[in-house]
Amino acid sequence: MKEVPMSTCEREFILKAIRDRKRIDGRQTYDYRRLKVSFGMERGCCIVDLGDTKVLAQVSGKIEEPKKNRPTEGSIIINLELSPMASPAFEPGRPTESGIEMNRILERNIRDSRAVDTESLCIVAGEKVWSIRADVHVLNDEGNIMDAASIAAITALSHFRRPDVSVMGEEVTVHSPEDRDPVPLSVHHMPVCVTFAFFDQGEFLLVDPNRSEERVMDGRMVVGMNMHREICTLMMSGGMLLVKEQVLRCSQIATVKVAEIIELIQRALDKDAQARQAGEKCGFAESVPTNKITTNRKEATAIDTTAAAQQASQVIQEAGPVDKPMSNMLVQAPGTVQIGEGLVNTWDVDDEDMESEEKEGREKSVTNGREAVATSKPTERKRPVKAGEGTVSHAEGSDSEEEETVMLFQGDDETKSTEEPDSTALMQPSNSDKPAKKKGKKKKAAQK
Amino acid sequence: MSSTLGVLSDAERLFIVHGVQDDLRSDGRACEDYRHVQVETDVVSNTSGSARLRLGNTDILVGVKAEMGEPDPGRPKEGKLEFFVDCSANASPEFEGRGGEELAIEVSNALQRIFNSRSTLDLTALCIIPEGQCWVLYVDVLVLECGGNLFDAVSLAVKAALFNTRIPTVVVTADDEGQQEIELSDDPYDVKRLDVDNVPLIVTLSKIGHRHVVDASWEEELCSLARLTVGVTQKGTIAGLNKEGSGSLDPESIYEMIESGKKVGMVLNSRLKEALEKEENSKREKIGFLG
Amino acid sequence: MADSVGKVVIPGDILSEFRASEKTSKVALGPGLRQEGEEVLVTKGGILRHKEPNLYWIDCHQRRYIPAKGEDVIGIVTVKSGDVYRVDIGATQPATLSYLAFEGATKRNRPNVKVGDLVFAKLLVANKDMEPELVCIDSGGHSSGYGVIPADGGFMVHTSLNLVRKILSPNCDILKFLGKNVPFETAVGMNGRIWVKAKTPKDTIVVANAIASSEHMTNAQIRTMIRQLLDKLSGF
Amino acid sequence: MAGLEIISDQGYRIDGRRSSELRKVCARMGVFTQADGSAYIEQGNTKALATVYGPHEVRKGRGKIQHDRAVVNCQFSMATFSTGERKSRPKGDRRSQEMSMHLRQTFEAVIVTELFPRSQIDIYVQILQADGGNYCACVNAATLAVIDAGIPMKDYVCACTAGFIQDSPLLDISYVEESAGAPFLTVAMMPKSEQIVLLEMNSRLHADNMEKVLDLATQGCKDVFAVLDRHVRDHVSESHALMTAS
Amino acid sequence: MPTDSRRVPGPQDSRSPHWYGKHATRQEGDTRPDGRGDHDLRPVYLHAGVVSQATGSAYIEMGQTKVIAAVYGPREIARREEFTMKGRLCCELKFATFACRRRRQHIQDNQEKDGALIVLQALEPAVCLDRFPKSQVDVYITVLQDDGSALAAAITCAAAGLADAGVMMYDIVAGCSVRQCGERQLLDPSVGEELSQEGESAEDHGMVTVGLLPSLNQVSALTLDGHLQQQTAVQAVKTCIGGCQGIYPILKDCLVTSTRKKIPALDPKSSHASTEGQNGQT
Repeated sequence: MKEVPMSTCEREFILKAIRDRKRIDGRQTYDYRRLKVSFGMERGCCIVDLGDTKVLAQVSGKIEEPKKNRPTEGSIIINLELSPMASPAFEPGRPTESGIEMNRILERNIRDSRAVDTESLCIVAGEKVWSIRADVHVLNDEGNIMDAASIAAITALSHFRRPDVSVMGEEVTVHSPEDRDPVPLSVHHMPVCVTFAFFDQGEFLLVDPNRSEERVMDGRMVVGMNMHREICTLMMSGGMLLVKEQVLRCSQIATVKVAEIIELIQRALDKDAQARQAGEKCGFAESVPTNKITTNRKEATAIDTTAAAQQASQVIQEAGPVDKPMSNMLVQAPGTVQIGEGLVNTWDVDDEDMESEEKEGREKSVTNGREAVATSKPTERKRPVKAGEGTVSHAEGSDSEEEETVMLFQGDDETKSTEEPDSTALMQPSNSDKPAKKKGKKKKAAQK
Repeated sequence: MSSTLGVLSDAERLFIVHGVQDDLRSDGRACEDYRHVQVETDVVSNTSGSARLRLGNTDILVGVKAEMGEPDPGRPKEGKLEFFVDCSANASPEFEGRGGEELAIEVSNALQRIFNSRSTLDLTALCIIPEGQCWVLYVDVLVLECGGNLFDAVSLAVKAALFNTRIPTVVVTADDEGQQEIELSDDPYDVKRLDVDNVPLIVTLSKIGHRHVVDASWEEELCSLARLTVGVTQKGTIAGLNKEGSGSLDPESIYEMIESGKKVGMVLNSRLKEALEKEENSKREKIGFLG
Repeated sequence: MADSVGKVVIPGDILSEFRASEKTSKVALGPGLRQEGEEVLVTKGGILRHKEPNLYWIDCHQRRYIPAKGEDVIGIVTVKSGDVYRVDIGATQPATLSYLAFEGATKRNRPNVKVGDLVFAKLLVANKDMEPELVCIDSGGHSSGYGVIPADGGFMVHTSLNLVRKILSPNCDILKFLGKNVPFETAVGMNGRIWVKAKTPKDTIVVANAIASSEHMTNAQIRTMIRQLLDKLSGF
Repeated sequence: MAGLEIISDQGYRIDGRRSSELRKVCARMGVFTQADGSAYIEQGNTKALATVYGPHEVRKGRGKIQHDRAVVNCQFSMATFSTGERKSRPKGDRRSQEMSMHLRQTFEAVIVTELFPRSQIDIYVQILQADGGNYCACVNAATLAVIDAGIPMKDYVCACTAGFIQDSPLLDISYVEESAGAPFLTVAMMPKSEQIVLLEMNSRLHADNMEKVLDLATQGCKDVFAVLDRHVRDHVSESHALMTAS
Repeated sequence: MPTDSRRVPGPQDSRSPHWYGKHATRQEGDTRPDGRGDHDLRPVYLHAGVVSQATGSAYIEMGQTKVIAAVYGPREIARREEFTMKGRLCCELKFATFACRRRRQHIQDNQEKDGALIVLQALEPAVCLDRFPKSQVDVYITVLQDDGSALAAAITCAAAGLADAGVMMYDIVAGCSVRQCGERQLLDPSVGEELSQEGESAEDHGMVTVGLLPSLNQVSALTLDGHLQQQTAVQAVKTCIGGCQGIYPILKDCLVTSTRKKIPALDPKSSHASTEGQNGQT
């Protein structure tokens, strides 16, 4: 089943936009889409959402006989499944060439760079070792599967706990989670891939291409790196010619990106660990934001309206009455019905003016093209449970049904990324149930 | 032989058939002459024995790797011989992917036929511990170019490779509780050689018109409806026989072909033996494909 | 039955009594409803709509286009074979477009259509048994807006069929309101494809995203959203 | 492999080379008669054989005909006896499919395919003996084979590996150094314009050393280019002499 | 051992017990274990038209060796290759997994592919391929029990099947094999004689199978395994040809009865011999 063909008109337009340093979804050249990492009930299961690209990784372990030439080492097998569910272009059965290439890059990135220590997987040398298998399934392909898969794989591996094993002479006992809590894998470093898309024979460069940009690009380069600025894998093949300087520039950009992504993964892991210690509910069901219509709602993208700050008050007066909670169906206007709590106002404001580091350095980097997409409900929707002003909850994770996922914040108060050259205006905190905090932020922005 | 290499027009076909009638072939040979044969052994380093052979423009590379394995339960006191033929895509675009598999199976069956009788190769020498461990010789044939008469070239190359095979001597020591330990001698020159005198060579006789020719080029193969492959040992015994092709042969011409096959086979065997001995002790620089 | 007009119905609901209009005792069932013996069954989830005198249909959210005769669609030319172009309109099978179906096209003077071009055309033939057929001329033989869409500067957005119906309906003023502020040219295909072209790529992106995201907005919300965009645009 | 030290303290490697020295490269063009173009190359102990058929009409898979350029089709296979451990399948596994894909992409970027629309160029490479740097030997052999077949190319494409062991960059990694787990970089490049056609890196290399290793690899590609160029010129002048003489 | 995902295989390293049994020592003297002379055939039962679905079919029993063949008449070629004026004959030979003493695999191994090629090349000269251009005749042969010279029985059975299918043929093909151990030639050997090792040490030992077009006296299939002197090889081929001529009348008789059954209008009085049942022994 072939994909919907790409008309020359779309192709020409996207290329022209890129030449003007613009992207059709409003991101900067080095911006990632909204990255969300959430974990399942079981240890070792995680879903990564990179924009609309959704990848599930599941790690499992079994005891096996080691290979003859490496009797004291366990084995790590990584398999990337491109299921036809993700896009009409994927066929069931034998993987296509690009599928094989992605598998090989993933394997090289994690196994050849020895991210996970295989010596520690040995139980009885020569006879019994752990064979860890990470299966990565692509659930929805909106471009850049490589990065999402590499993040999902390494996060799942770090999140996985294998049952504890004790050896007495010949006899090996595997302890159930009740009597001995499971042991994590020893992950030395976390290699993550960053994909660069090239246009016009390497003249223009984009990070994290979405599906339409992927179909238009000349070629791509995948750089796998870890925290300590070590390049774990690098792959540039396909129809275009590069010069040395471009390669070095890409690796510098990758260093910055990888640092942020790994920081986010670490935070998500810690958050999940806290949730499990506190005995709270965890898992995908928990991490689905309950207060959003999941079906018809277009992804909320924030509007950088520093200029509109003066008219904030005037906008509030125009707001209509507050709608009722989710329980019954509400007809807002002829032709539309609202099931659920209704849409969320993401009047969030980027209080950081990120200068994009290109030469021309415009004085106000406006995330252009990011129009007021979100249905800016005129009124601040009060959360039905909490009272209004007083809950300036400092740490996001405080209230229980805080969703599991942690957004890659761009303007986040606590861990504002310091002076890195360009900000990842990745995603505004579209978390709907923090109205109080938002209001506070807007005032701060207003004073600037 | 599948006509993968091209198509022959009727005019060419007639020219070749008439030429054969008066004992003159398109490349000037008589009916029972072989093309120029180049053979060189020990061309691939990490094998126990290897040989490269060029018969006309048919190019074959054979590698023999000796590995340890369990003997066949039916023949506990003997080693094993495994043949694997790989038609590389270099030979022709038809062999890309799984294209060359059918021909490869035909060739490996022909080899299997001439090697499966006991008196061809003394396999008991390959046994280390009866019913326990034995040497398994993996004979891998790589067809690099098909210029006709593939079976002869393959059998010549296999015999040369087996002649060149060096199997490290093995010492079996039984330690105290009867556990048998196998030690490999690490001296590279302390090796066993295989006795290949009784190994047969295949001679393919292609019936063109009323006569038969030896060592047919691919054009001549397209003109012949029936072929007889005769396995001949040095002493002239017939070690295998197989009629191929979609035509039939009358008994008289079969006997005649067996006769001339034996004659040519014995000459071929002795010529190969001389070449291998000469190359063995002349110790000159290996040229391989660079020659 | 009359009470469930305007309510959400799901496939399998049985709609019992009908308010047959005075004049005709017949009831017209539109898309999404199926008659089974005496009962009327719902086949598509959505909102039941009623239009005087006796027309009922289900308004559901759908992205896959079912060709209907006489509708305008935007297609992508995929194959040029002989004298027929195969055009992808997002339906089950690609539509055919003859080279004669252009204004002023003759055997010798063929229209300049290349693979990958966008074509704004009307569906001449569209039923479940035959391959859909497109034409780029109206009954009078003039192109009147149909034909090949030039590929310089415009952008096409794939959306759901509901959005197209919404922006084409009279009581939605998004196009008018946008047009007042940002001059742009647009072609709306019933198969959920909207082609937009403004002066600069920046404006085109803004207009395209505005239209694409206005699916669940009321007119008031649309107006505020557009006003914000314009301020942002001015400060760009 | 701790025991085995890759570089002796005087700076020599196991096979006696210095750190920025290529292995001995010898090549021969026109090895086979039936192929349109063929070449054989030996880089140290790595031996590769390449043949080129085409541009010819597309027989299998009519679907992939391109109306504006030729389709390059590659197949990489390793002889079962080429490595120390016998390989059970010469070409089915994932690594060879990936290698075939890289070869195809490399030569799609280099061969001027616009001149032969709706046709197909087959490049088949066979590794006879593998001792590290298999991909480079394949690319260099295929370049010679394509030149031998007379198919127009933008420039030579030469490939070389460069590693980083005991914090000193090494050129042209052999199998022993490769299996010692050292990081190494494979570069396929057009030597005159220094444009990188393919870049591939394994195991961990710090970003700062990246530049040094990349420069060494570029220099390596230029040296390989010099050797190949000399071979091509000898081959052409020799066959030219034969033609004019006879 | 190719892993078979569809069937539940036995334990991997199971081994059939009979390897460990003592082989029946062959008593000397010229008679063979089953009392035949050296040049006698085993009793042959041949019946055509056993598979109703197939265009033509045949079932043969040579002693305990049972083979069944089905022929699917000229039909269009599955994969559209280039146009061929000559028709195409395709042959597939499969030993049932229980056919031999040692269990065979469910998929075709190399030996069966080799056998299929030999049967194909045995039948091809006899069939008028140019009578059905652009189409293909499929012959599927299954060896139900292998008690020696299964290949020869397969050739005869396939030829009878082709004849029963009404495919135009120049001549019928008969198959026979001979086991040479030492100077004795055992015609139509049983499996014990075929695999007996005691003849191995002798100067001449081997197995010859011949496919013959009896009326045209043309050899369409010839295969020899083992080591034989040239004279003994020629002698062995001659005995084989004699054996094929011996089987020829049985083939003729079987086809006569099956044709008579198919075309009852044939005047019953004129048919002299052969009762309705199987044909007799030689």
